[in-house]
Amino acid sequence: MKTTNSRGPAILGILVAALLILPLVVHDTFVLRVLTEGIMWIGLAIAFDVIAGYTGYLNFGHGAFFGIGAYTIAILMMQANLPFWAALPAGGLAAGVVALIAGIPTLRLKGAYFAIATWALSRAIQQLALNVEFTGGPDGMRLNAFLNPQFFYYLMLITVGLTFLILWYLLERAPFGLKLKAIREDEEGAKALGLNPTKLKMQAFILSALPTGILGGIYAYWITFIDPSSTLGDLVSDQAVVMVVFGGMGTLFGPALGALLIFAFKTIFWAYLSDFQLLYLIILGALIAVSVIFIPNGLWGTLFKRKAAPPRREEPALTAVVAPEEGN
Amino acid sequence: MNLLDVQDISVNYGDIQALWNISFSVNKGQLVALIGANGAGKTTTLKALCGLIPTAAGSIHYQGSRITGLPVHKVVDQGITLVPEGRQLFPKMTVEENLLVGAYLKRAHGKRAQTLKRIYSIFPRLEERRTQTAETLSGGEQQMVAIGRALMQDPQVIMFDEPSLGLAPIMVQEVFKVIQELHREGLTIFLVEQNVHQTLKVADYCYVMENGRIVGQGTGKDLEADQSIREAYLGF
Amino acid sequence: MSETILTVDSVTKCFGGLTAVDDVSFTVQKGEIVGLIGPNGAGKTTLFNVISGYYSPTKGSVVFQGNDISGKPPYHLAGVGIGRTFQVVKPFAGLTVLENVVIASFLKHPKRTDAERHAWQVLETTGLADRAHVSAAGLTLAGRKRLEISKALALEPAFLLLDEVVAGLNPTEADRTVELIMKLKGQGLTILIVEHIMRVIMNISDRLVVLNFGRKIAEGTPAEVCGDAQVIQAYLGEAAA
Amino acid sequence: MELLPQALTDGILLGGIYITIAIAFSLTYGVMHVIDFAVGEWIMFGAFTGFYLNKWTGLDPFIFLPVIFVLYFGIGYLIQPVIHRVLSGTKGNPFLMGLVFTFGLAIMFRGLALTVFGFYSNSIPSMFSEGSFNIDQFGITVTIPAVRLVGLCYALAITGFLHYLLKKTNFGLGVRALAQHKDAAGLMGVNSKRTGSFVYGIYVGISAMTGVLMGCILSIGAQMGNEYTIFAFFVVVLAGMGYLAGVPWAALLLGLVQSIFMIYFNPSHTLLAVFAILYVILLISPRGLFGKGV
Amino acid sequence: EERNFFKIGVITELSGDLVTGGNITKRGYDLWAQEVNAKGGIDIKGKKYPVKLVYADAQSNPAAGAAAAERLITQEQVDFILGPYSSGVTLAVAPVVDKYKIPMITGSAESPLIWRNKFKYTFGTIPPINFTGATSIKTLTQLKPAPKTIAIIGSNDAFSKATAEAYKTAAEAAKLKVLKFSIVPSGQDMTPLLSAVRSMKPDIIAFGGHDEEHVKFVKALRQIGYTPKALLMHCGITDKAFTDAVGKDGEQIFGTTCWTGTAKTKSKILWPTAAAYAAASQKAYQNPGDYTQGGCSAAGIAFQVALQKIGAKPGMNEEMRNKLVKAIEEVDVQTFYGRVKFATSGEYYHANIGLDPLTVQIQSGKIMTVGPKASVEAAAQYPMKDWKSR
Ligand SMILES: Nc1ncnc2c1ncn2[C@@H]1O[C@H](COP(=O)(O)OP(=O)(O)OP(=O)(O)O)[C@@H](O)[C@H]1O
Ligand SMILES: Nc1ncnc2c1ncn2[C@@H]1O[C@H](COP(=O)(O)OP(=O)(O)OP(=O)(O)O)[C@@H](O)[C@H]1O
Ligand SMILES: [Mg+2]
Ligand SMILES: [Mg+2]
Repeated sequence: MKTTNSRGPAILGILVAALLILPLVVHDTFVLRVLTEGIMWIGLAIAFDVIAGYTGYLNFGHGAFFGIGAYTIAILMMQANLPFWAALPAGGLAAGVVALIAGIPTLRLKGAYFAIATWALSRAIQQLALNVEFTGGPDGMRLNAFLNPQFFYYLMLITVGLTFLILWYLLERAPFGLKLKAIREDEEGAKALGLNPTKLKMQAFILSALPTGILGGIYAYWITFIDPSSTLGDLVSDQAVVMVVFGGMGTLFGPALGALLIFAFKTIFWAYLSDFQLLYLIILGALIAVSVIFIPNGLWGTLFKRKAAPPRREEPALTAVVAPEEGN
Repeated sequence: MNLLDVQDISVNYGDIQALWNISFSVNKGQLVALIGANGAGKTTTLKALCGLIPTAAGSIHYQGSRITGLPVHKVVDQGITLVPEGRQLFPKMTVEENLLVGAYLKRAHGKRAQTLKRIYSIFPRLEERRTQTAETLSGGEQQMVAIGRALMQDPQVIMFDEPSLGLAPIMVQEVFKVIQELHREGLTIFLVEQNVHQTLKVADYCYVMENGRIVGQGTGKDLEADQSIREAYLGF
Repeated sequence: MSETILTVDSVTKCFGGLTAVDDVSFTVQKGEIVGLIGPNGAGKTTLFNVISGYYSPTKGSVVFQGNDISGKPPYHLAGVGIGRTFQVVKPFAGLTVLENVVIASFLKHPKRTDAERHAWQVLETTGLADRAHVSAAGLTLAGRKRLEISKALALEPAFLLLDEVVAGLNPTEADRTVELIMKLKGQGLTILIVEHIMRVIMNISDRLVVLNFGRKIAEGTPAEVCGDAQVIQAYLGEAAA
Repeated sequence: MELLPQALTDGILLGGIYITIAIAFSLTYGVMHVIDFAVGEWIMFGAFTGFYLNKWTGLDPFIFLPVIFVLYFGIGYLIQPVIHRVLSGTKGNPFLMGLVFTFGLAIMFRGLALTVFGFYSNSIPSMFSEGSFNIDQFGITVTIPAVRLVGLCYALAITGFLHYLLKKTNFGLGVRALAQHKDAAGLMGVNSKRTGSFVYGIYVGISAMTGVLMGCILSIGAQMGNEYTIFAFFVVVLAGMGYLAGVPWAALLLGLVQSIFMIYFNPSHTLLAVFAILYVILLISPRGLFGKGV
Repeated sequence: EERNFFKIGVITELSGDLVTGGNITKRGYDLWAQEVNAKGGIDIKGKKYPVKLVYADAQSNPAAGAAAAERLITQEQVDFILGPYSSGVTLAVAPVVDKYKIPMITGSAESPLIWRNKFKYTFGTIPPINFTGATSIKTLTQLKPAPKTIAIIGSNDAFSKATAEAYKTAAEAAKLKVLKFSIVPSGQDMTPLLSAVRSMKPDIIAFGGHDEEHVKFVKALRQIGYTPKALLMHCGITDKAFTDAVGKDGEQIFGTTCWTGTAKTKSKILWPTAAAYAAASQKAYQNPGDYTQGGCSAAGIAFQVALQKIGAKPGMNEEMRNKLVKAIEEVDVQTFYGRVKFATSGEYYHANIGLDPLTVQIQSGKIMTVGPKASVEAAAQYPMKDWKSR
């Protein structure tokens, strides 16, 4: 962990510099588009990890924040005629507000119940979008096309870069991250140390939702078309889970790496091996299953042998009641 | 012949070696105790004996046949059982169900009604609480269930891992009474305890462990007299 | 020394039909160590949970330094100076020993560097400094119990609740923990302790409170309590008498 | 009001379908603590197996239920050790890993099915798909499709069977012990690997049989699994995870909500209502309807 | 770039939720390419240029569709594009092809939304559903004894909902009494809803949905034992897979489409008749093909005709592509699929308005056209035979 803290930012700095000058060198708009999307997934994965990896709450409805951001921007731009720059923060804000409202009750749930409640909530939001007028229902919404690849590349890069920096500061430097981890490890015990889990979880949930909503907004403007199945479906949530678990939970670099590799794998397969499209599903599925068996700590955790890997908790909760005097 | 014969076993937890070439033996009908500081490896030894964790080296023989590497359910099938640290009851099951799971093995299944009666006569408290779920019992009662559950298996060797831990003094006496009773009835007993005073009093023979190694052995009286043991394990 | 720091006033705590703590009252004076004993299931841990804010009392009240704290959440109580340990030690297993303590230090030292410095000091006191960078999951039972105390201490509390911090330790380890507790008392800390090991509890407590079936059955100096017939019958057993 | 009897009937029959989807799933969760994302895919595989057996032999698919059970029992039995390995890992968070593992399996199975079975929807004909019972008395008109009634009976039979197995047999005692404490169960002589495999085999076998039933009542297709996984989750969570006795009630509640909503309210809001109800119930009672989930 | 073949990008849904439709479009495009290449290629001023299809999977996801377009255009440098199955993906792809000025004809997407956006480079061979839906309702109202009431149900996705709405508009125009109009979430068991419908005893039940939902719908109706006088669904029923799945329960179900394998079409390009196309498809896929597949093959033909008209060679520059768009706008040709002619203004901008929508009915397992008059192959069987007496 020490090593990632000191060397990580340096490597990251070089990476960012490279990414910043890239569009000046590469003019292939397809490559830029792929990179733009890859960066977006990194952003989604790290934002997801705030609540999942650091706080220990697996949010299966993460995609809802993305969709809410996308829809907010589409509605503000197309129906209220707001310019993009004015609408964009509103996308993040809307996601944050939903996180706040939804978080108060859901964050009381634990483990699988939280996972499934958030998933049910995201499904309900999707159904809502299908059933109200102002979202266009199943027809979705179209935004005025502004197809400038460099613009979206830089916008995505800056957004995700800033998100990364802010999260990195809050989670790895400031007390906040350590407090979240305390909650992940033992919420009841954390209370005795003066931590207010309800408040901290709320903050984490909102912190996870905000950038996700903004990314959803950028996505909407970039792709120019959104509908309930593509922005409010399971896609974002599912991918985020897979990327984060594959990369390694509870860090920022792990999910980023996971997002990058999985997205690269998908894209290469998709672009250059498209004759084997169904094989792709089989391979992706097998890859996920096998990686879980062989790198249970995620790629980052395995590569960098993190000591702080959450160890196996024996029989959860049950034994605690029966065996008040726990031994080893 | 020794009933239980342990030769040079080692156990690792990942990169950490917890046991280093441990050897000892237990005779039939004996009450043998194992004492040692926290983290010395006592629990690890017990777990290795009954197959809950794998051994890296060495061998364990029971009644002359090798049981090293057998999975736990096969080991207990041979007649060895463990009353684990922290009791490890089945929390949502009633007292009686917990006891009946003890008679899961074929060997014990046939005579379970009979054994149950016997256990209720040893621990009348449990009969009173037979329909209460295990998680709502007090610590001492839970310990009784754990012992009763092990007895339901009709074992020949019964191993205890810190049975007095966290019990009120009156319950500690109770538990030691039961252990001695079982010993008198002819059961072979292997006892791990932190309550060294009491343990040395009841044990026929005793091993001392430190940092994953056996560092001393002798009868209870011998060890109690041993100055270094007194200093290290009896305190005050 | 007669400044009352804690007043437990007719506290009752019920779980459904079960009355785990039944109309218990006592006080703790500043600077003393009070032992809370009683058979298994007597309600000691439950009472701890009431005092530290994990449960709100069904009836009665808890007054700490003059303020009624009944029903206040634990993190609030940590803030006003109540530190506690858990009978079932649950370190933040995924974090290092140092990080575990730093989290508690944040209460009084919001900056990370300050908190770390303070955490080191605490670890020095409790003798865990050499294991600071070890994962908390890798500690032995003795280590975990000590970590539990370290975390409570890092809060810089005025009042400490210790729930069976000696249980399961071998006599030597137990002695070291007792020494630590006495040292803390020397620093002016007030302590309420639950323990079943008589050797320990009789030695360190200024006073004892005895619970049985949720009710207080005796209170007094260790010597007084030891001679109490009811206590012998319910808790100590004949052998001790 | 005249529709009410039919609405209730439809709801109960639909609930029967949900019982069949969820009951075995709940069992594996209760014992192995694995949330199997591939539950829908097992149903799908079973459905296609029934479909092809019927196509090749021309015999009624219900005749093949035992064959399908045995076949998929075997598959489940063989796969379980891998899942067990994931769940008993000492690194990472095994619970999450188990979840992601089965998620991977589900994706893989879907890809396999699309490759092998193609992308068309299909249906399994059966002797029961034709008939229905009509009650037309005292001004009450109710139609009970035979095949759905069979489905309900199947659901109740499976529920009864699992109940018997768990509560009345020594094997069941071992299973329950294993569910609550793995090491302690081992100490009692329960062979945790074999018992786990058995349970998983039973679950996969039952799910596959359920698939045949679904093919007769509704339709089949390589991508059908997802929908069933959703409803299996839904019912199991509503019932309280791993709490078997809650499953029939949760399933019936779901069926009734859907039926009543479709009939008396705006059908387009049915799923919205369903998800909202799940959400609200979880908030009120975080461990399912009866508060008995683990 | 110098090439002696046309490189054509195909963007369609080869995975994800819409994999069925995506693969049907693929068959249509493939069959066209095969047929063209079997004849040596597209004849441009006496020289034959074969065609090569380059696929990009849209994964049933608009973003993937847009990326696919970008890749095909910038990396594969395709000459033009054959478009997606679904409207959603088409809506995301259209701005991209507009930006690069690459013509695209889709053989499938039929949501009216696409055409309202007036994308300059996007065309479609299937008329929008609100254009086709009215015909079937008209056909049904002319049957004796005339139906008076209708219940309309649509699945809650863009296409199915539009279908249901088209039926509703047409029914109201035809003075049918709409007893119930319901949109249901996709993929659900509709039995309870149909129980409610049954109690209203509508003469016609009309349903807009996708393949799998059609099967569920028929089975549900059958299970509750209600036989309306007419059961109308959309084109999904013209696929052989539907009749295979529901068997005799599919008998006498009406459908709306704009092409069948027995349509009375005549053409000089590739397949001379619809029947010839159906036979070719049967040979290639053991399936005579439905209107989506046909529409996709026809999309190829439309390109072919326009290319020939302007004498475009592979590796077109922007000017040439603009010419091509102009030529496509001017296409007016009889194909096996019927007349292909794209609107150049109005709400159907760039959609094919050359076709006459058809009402079909499944009779003895075959798709027979029963309306409008000019295309009738067989008399409509009406009212529908009771489920039980089949
Ligand atoms: N699951 C585990 N993973 C890693 N190390 C472990 C594990 N269990 C025990 N250890 C280590 O192995 C050593 C021996 O532990 P063991 O539990 O056998 O000690 P013990 O003698 O029973 O101690 P106690 O008296 O505290 O119960 C200790 O250093 C302990 O930290
Ligand atoms: N959350 C709870 N729900 C229901 N009953 C409880 C709960 N917590 C404790 N109890 C019950 O309250 C009683 C008192 O328990 P408590 O843990 O306070 O005892 P204790 O005195 O600490 O015992 P020990 O010495 O064994 O730790 C017991 O009967 C226990 O089963
Ligand atoms: Mg131990
Ligand atoms: Mg206690």
